[in-house]
Amino acid sequence: MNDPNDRHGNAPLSQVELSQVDLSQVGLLQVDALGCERDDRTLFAGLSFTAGAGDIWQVAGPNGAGKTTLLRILAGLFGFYDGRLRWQLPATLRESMLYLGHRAGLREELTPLENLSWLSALHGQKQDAALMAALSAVGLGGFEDLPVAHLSAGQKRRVALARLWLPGKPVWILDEPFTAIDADGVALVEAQLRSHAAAGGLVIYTSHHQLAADTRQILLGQGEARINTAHAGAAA
Amino acid sequence: MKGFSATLRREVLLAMRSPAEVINPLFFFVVVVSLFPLAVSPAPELLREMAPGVIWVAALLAVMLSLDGLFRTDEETGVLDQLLVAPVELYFTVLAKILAHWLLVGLPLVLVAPVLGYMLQLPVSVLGTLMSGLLLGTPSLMVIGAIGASLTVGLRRGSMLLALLVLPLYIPVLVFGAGSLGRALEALPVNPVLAVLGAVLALALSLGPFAIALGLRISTGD
Amino acid sequence: MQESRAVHRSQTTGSAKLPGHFYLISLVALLAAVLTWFIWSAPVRPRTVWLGGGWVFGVAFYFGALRYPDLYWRTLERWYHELGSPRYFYRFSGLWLPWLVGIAVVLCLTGLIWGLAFAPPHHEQGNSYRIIYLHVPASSAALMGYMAMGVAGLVALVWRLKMAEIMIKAIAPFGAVMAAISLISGAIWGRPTWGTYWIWDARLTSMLILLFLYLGVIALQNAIRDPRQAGRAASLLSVVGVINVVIVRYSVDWWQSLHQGSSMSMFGTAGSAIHPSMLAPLLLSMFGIYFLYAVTVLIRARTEILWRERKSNWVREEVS
Amino acid sequence: MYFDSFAELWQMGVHGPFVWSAFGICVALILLNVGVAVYQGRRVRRDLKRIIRRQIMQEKQ
Repeated sequence: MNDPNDRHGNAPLSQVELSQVDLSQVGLLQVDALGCERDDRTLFAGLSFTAGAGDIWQVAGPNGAGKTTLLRILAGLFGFYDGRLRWQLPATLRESMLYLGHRAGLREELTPLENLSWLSALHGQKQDAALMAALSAVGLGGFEDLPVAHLSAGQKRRVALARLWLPGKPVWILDEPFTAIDADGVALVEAQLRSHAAAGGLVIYTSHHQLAADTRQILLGQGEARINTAHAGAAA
Repeated sequence: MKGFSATLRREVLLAMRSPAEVINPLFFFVVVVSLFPLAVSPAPELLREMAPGVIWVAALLAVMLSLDGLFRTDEETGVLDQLLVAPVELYFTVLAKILAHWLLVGLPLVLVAPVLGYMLQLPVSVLGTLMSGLLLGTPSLMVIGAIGASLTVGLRRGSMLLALLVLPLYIPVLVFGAGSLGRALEALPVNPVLAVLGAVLALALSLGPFAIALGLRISTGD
Repeated sequence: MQESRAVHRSQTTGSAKLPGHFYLISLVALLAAVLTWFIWSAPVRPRTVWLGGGWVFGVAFYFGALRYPDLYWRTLERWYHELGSPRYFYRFSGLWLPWLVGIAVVLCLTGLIWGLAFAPPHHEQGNSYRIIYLHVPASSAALMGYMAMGVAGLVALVWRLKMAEIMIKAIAPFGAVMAAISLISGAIWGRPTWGTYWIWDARLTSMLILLFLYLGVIALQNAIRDPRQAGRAASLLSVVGVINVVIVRYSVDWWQSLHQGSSMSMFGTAGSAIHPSMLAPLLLSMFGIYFLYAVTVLIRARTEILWRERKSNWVREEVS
Repeated sequence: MYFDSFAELWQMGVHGPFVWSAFGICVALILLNVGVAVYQGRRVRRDLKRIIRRQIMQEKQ
């Protein structure tokens, strides 16, 4: 009925290849005085920031501070907020975005390959070879035809994260990508986030784990939102 | 139409991995229908008179109970969020899910119904009407029930609420479905009634997925 | 955000404001005119009442819109912006409420006392027909209430108007009570007429289903914790329900004809004329019940507005 | 009045019990509903007053 992309003020620049647009000149995401209340409690208010290509943003804060809600608002999944939100992307938000929720988004009865191939069919990225490569990149080569129910929590998270190795999505919105995975996995994912940002993508993630010094931070808590870009650009 | 066939294939695959969800509604249908002769009377005349209502109410309940899980597991595992952020029309993915569910749950009900009708002493001449009525009616029941399922997907103990919301909406399908069989028993023409069932189905299939998609978005907080 | 925009718009169009009770008085005058016309005319059929009333309203509105397009447009805009904003709705409904209560009480008392004590008995049913002075207004109010919920639901879904969601929440309880009253009075009327309190008559059955639909909306609203989400879910259910109500009425009528149930209606044999001396009190009590409905809807909507907007400054000032 | 006396109005031939019980139950239901709506409104106002007073106290501290 009403396309959520319109409501979020998403104005496609034009239908051109991502690589042809100098995204570093454009604020991919502009957030203006964003506020959200839930269950009679102000989660955050007056949040304003501009995120551009090549940025990595970490949303941090104590449990219940509204990190997941913020990501759901940004992804167009949660509509009860005040303020303004504007995506400027070469295509629609849903075409450009990879969203990984804090629940993995996998059906236990299906194998990793079946889960991922359905998701990539929805997103129009349909190559089984690429899926196999992605699975082996997260260290799950050989697990692709075992039902997800048989995998450990960390392995399940890795299956979901394998989508980071599929091309074509400039914007990544990741809810707690580092939970349940081991130190090797953290390092692996961290490297992938960095290389995505270096290639001109935008990463917004929630975690208690801060990537090294160059991350921009949104700190939520006690109904407030603070922006911390003190370390940003240190690596640039 | 993007995503339609992939979703359809995946739903069938899911059902094959957990066959209980497909078999249980069918089992429920058979058990409920066979309770009635035990509860009321085995007298053939009485059974024949009751049969249209009994079969249709049992089919309706079987469909409704099977719908509670249509979106619930997806919601709990986060698959629903993935469906909502995917760059495909939710209308078609929802339609694919319902079509798959009907093929796996609704169609077996239609196929087994003549046997139950025969056991309830229906004459063989009306079994065709029974089947075509159910063939037109059960997809409507699926779509209407899925609207309720989409609105109750995030709620604890939503299955009772689902019944309260959906059963009043089922009344037209029930009236025309059981009515068509009743008319067939009296050797009256049934095609007009089946045409009305078909009209309800057309309405449900064309507008229903919009309502379901909107319901899913509302339930996830948009 | 929406609040401040509405304030701004109303200020720019405010120059042509008519006093708030102007609309109310003209509405009442129009109703009175319709009523008088029907009382003075020859015996009429119930259907003629509706068609005639609709024509009067339609023609008045059409010529009014031709003659004063500016006034009509501004009025519409005003309604959208001011009644769409909870704060203004609260203020205006507060001004209207005493008038509405007065009109409702006067119309209800006149209609019911007239119907009970002064109208002649029915030639077939005797005095038991006097129950229609409650039953018919309640039935039509229940049906109209559900239709209004459907319209409000559509508005809430398409334009995300907060007031429309609040209206659905306010309409549902009284609508359910109206459906229940229709059922109870119908059942009691049935005892002397059919010899039993309950019969699966087409009208009673449709009303029972309507009651279920109302209860479903109320149950859904109560089950969802977040009021905004509950409002949107109830909006969707009302819209689906309205489409369904139409099919339900059709299907129940057909079902009735299939089983050849009682064709006796409260107006006597279906389609027969109703004498003006019986019709006048009926119309009075019908409009009385409508106004009573409006009163309870406004009271409930005002309560809901206060609760939903409890963080805003104007509610703080209003309450303390 | 159509009836000759209040006793006749009360009895309405044989239909008195039906008509009057229907009116009694239904009018009671309507009044109950209106009463509940008014009561809820008063309670919300009272609660809000308390909440706001508490907030003002907190702001002063």
